[in-house]
Amino acid sequence: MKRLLAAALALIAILSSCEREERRFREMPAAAARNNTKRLVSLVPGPYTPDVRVREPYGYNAYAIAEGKRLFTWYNCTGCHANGGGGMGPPLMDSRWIYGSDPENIYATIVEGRPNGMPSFRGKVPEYQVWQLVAYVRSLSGNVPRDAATGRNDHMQVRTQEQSLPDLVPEKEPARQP
Amino acid sequence: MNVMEGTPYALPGATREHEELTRTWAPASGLLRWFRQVDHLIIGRRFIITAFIWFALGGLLAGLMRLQLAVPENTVLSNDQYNQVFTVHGITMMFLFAVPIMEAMAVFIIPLMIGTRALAFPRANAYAYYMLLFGGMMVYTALFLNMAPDAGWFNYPPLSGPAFSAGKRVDIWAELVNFTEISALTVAVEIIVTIFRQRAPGMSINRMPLYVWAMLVTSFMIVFAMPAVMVASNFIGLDRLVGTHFFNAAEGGDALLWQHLFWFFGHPEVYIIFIPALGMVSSIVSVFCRRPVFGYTAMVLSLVATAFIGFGLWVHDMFATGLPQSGESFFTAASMMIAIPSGVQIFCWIATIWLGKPSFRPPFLFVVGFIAIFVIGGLSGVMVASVPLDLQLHDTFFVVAHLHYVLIGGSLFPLLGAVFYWFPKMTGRMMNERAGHVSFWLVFAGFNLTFFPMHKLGLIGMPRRIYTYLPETGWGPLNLLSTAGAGVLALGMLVYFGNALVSMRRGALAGADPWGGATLEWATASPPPAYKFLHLPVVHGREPLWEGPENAPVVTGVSTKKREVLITRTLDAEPDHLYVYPGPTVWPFLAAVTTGSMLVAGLFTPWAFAIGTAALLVFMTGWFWPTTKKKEGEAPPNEGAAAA
Amino acid sequence: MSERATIDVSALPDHGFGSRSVMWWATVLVILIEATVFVATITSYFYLQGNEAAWPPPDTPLPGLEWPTVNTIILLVSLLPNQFVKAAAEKMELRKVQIGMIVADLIAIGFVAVRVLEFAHLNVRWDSSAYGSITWTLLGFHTFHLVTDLFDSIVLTVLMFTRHGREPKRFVDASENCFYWYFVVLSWLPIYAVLYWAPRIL
Amino acid sequence: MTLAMLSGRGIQSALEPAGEHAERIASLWDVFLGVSAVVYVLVIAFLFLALFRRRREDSADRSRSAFLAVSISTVLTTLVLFGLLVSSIVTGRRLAQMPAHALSVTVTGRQWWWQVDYESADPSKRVTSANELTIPAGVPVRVQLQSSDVVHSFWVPNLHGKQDLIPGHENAILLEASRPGVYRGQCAEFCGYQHAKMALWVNVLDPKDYERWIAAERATSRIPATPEQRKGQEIFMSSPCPLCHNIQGTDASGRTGPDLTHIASRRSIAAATLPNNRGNLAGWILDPQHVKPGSFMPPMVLEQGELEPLLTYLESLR
Repeated sequence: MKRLLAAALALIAILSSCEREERRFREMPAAAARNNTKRLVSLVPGPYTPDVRVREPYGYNAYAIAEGKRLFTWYNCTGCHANGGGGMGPPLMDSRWIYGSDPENIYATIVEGRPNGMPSFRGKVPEYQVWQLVAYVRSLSGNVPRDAATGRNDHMQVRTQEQSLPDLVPEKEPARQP
Repeated sequence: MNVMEGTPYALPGATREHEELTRTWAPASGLLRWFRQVDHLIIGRRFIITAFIWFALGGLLAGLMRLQLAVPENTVLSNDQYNQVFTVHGITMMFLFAVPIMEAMAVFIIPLMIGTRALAFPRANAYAYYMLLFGGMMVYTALFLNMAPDAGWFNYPPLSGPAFSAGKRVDIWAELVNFTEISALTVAVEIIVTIFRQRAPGMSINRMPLYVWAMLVTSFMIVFAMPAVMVASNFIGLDRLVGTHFFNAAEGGDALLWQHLFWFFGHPEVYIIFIPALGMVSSIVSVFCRRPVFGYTAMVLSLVATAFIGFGLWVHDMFATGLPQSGESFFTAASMMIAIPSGVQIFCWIATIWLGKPSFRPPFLFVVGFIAIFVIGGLSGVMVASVPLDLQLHDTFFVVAHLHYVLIGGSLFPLLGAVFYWFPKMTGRMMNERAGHVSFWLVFAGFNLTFFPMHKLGLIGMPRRIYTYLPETGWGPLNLLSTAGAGVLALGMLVYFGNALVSMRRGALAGADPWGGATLEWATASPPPAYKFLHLPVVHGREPLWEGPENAPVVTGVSTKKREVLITRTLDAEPDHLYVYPGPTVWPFLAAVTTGSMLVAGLFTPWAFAIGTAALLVFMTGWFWPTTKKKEGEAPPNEGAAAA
Repeated sequence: MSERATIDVSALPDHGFGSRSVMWWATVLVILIEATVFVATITSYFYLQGNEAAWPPPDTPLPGLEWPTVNTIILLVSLLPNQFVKAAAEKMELRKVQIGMIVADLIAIGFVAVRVLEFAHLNVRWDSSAYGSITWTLLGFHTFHLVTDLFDSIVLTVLMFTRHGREPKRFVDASENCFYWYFVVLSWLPIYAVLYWAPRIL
Repeated sequence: MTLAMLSGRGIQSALEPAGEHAERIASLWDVFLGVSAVVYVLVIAFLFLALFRRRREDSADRSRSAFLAVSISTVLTTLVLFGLLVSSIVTGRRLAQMPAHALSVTVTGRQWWWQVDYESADPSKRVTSANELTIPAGVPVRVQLQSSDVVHSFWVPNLHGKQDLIPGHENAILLEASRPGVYRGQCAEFCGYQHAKMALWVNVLDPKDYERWIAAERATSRIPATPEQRKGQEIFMSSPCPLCHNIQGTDASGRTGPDLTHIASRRSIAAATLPNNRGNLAGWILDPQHVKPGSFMPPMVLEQGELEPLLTYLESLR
């Protein structure tokens, strides 16, 4: 029994570190796809349900989160959201989410855009990079495991590194319909 | 009858002493004995075997790299795997093999060679061993989990910093440095104290064997060099874990600070690996030419000079970083100057061979191979010491060739010779001579075939640490040759270690002194009993066993009922007092487990260090708490601070 | 052969103070290692300082001077009981050693308490600039080896009150512990100068 | 074998100097190599003599002559090393000389390509390019070296030794090519996943050709001339490409990837990894992670019929 438990724990440790440390350079075509192949119907009755095929592939992958951090600057997300503290756009490091903290919601926000300023990056950012951004954005509010979150960057420091940010419990979202 | 009968320093008919000493110095027994041993012969053997296991794994990784580079655009390894493999190869060979094996040989041999019954601080020695074991296990577990460090053994920031190395890979590097440096520093302290305070009466400092001198010098180098890399690794660890800015140029940090700290350790490191080998060569040359090494004083001064100059040339690895020119000239001069003491030693050995009667047994062959290879490495070292040449050669395969000529030629060859030479002392049996010859020629040919072409590859533009190259570079044929050579080299290593494994069980029985050695380790049985010497020897010269040991006095009056050792004075080795060392205990193992857990948990949270230190202090208290009324602890608590 | 000359060492003592003891040598080597760590860290401090136009960097206040100065005085005072214990230990006077060690431990505990205040008055975070990083690290290193040595001293003090306290070896240990405390105190002086005076003067 | 190995041929060789500095280093190399060869032969000859000399049964003590031999060898070693040191320092001094007037180019190391900026006092005459350094022959060129991410090292063996690009440090190296030609350089400091494929070409032109080239390079990109090219440009602009790449004279103004204004005139793509032709370009756009796994270029998923116009447009950017 004890041995079984130890083996199970070891396996979990192994699997989790594999997941965390993997470098997925060459994504499968589905994930690399341009996300403009499908159109969403703009009017959906009831609460919004985003159309998502892949469900948060990078929530525990350190490399992808770090890539997300790089892209956050490269694609000029910092222009509006600053370094997570918010500016023209809402802050991303607090526990308040206008459109929900689930990976799918953040994905939809990036791909679809949102009223009042958030542009749609549909077709501009490849699918897997959107997911990398999603993972990074979630890390800003302590929503990814700390051992996978990024450390400080190599620039002027504007805030504490993601690794050391406190975990924030997202505000209650409206219960979703099945 | 006892095993010591007939050895030169055993008084005949001392059966009662033999029996009492055997009981007093008995190794741990019982179910947990593996975790409780403290004897330097047992720990030393384990140390040696463990280091060679890491060596074999590091060698396998080297083989993988050679396969990947055999032809252009090869796909044996992906770039991500290659980066991990070359990094782990480097840290294995430098941190887990080279320094530990040199210390491990000393742990086994030095107390015998200076005629004492134990290494100073036997429990700390066990602790050091477990730290090496756990450190290596951590790295290879990480490699199998795809989380091995991948920023090179030199680990330059910013690449190794938090912004460019995601995950916990580089943190493994930083923790490994802590593991191995704690181990190395602990052993260095033990060796220095043993050499200074436990030499047989009469072995004044000018009569110490050259190998003992070499280990003394090396241990002092470790004491001064290793702290720099521990500081560096803690800096990078803090940068990655809690967001400090030591290497972030935007906040006042500096990537070059790393290079200075690292090479202040990294360059002496080469001599830390090389100087023990010089001692081994001196031992072997002297025994197989049947005469003392020519120029004892010159040899000792050369060792000391090498150590001093070794600290003055770290910038030699940074010529391309754009440092001021006057500084560079100084470091060029220092780097070239260090060739002089090395040259003196080579000349003295050749003179010894000239004056003596060489017999071509395998240990001696490895020494001859050492001279032939090491001189090439030394000469290419003079080339990379020149700033203008280094600007072309730096970070190319020329340097790969150079460093392997120096480290394999300068250290591994003497080491293989030394293992062959001391094998009977370790196991009681001889290694097979014929297989020894075969392995020598295979290793010698394979080595040159592997690494000589790399000189040329570097000159025609092949940089180091590349996972592949394009066909049009023209580097293909020489790389293929080099890979073929690696196959021969691997075969030679297989023959050598196969020979060792078989001989361990089936080799011819050796007897106390199979080679007709000159130094005291040959004055006890093979393998030596747990108490090492029935009566401690008294020596009157540098080659005690060649100077009529039967007529030399022996020491009596050391307790046979306590683990008592004779402490002698530092310079003239006159008896000073008697000191009791502790017996088997499990505390070092527990302390090492605690330290190891602390370092591994420290990959994830800085709090691990606070909690770990507290736990460690508790364990250290248990360690140093005196056990019984009669047997006493050996160390006051501040030893604990050292190990912590 | 039975006439072989022998050297009988059974009359030799079973301990030795100062440089005669193996422990003294180990302590010296440990001190050398730790001193090298401090030298490397202090060198890094000045290396980083050389890179910056202003030190501490702009908008960073100077570290508070009061508490470290108080602490330096406490540490210098602690040398008195320390020397008292060392002398008593070498004469193997148990009672004096016991009293002296308790006093020395209390002073050291006071020092650690003030050290907490020192950290609070560094006026910079470790992750705000390289200046903050090196300052925290240097003070952290010293605190680490202060705390471990304090713990060791307390353990040894307790030992002095047990039956083991009468063994000559304990007196050697007590003497070496005092020797090490000298290093803790003396290494603090350059660190104090670097951390609190270098930013003001240089 | 040894002799065969000493003759140099290669794509980027320190033994085939084509510039003043590389020539000086190569001559210094010849000196060191010659001296080393002599020393090695002497040492090994003495070793073999010592090993195999015929030993007569005489008891005469030869340690005096051995002492003499060792002393003489040591003195000789010292003298030879001193000679080498002097020759090295003399060469080093020459290499360090910086002329008062030199063309100025800034090379920035990026993971895993080179940004090349041709400086000019007139801002409108500055030119940004990538992975190819074009310089006139016989003219000293001062290359400023900087890095925007990790440590790289700039190394064109045929022209000069290497110099590191370190974030937060400004380094420079002086190139002076003696004759027109094409030389290859490569990053020489380990810099991550694609350290192996971070190379660049150095085109050395006749000074007159250089003037012509730089003038062409200063121009904005060509305006699409054919419908196919126009369609290609539309595809380019509506794709992710402009987020990272700059094409002078269009809306594409990304700064994180190589400048594509004159991409078609360059010799290679992906930092001297692939020859610049239509097939390679297509492969690179569709599956860059196959060519350079870990590089920051994402794969493009194009619809039917989008690839050809895109390639045509890129190939028109001469």
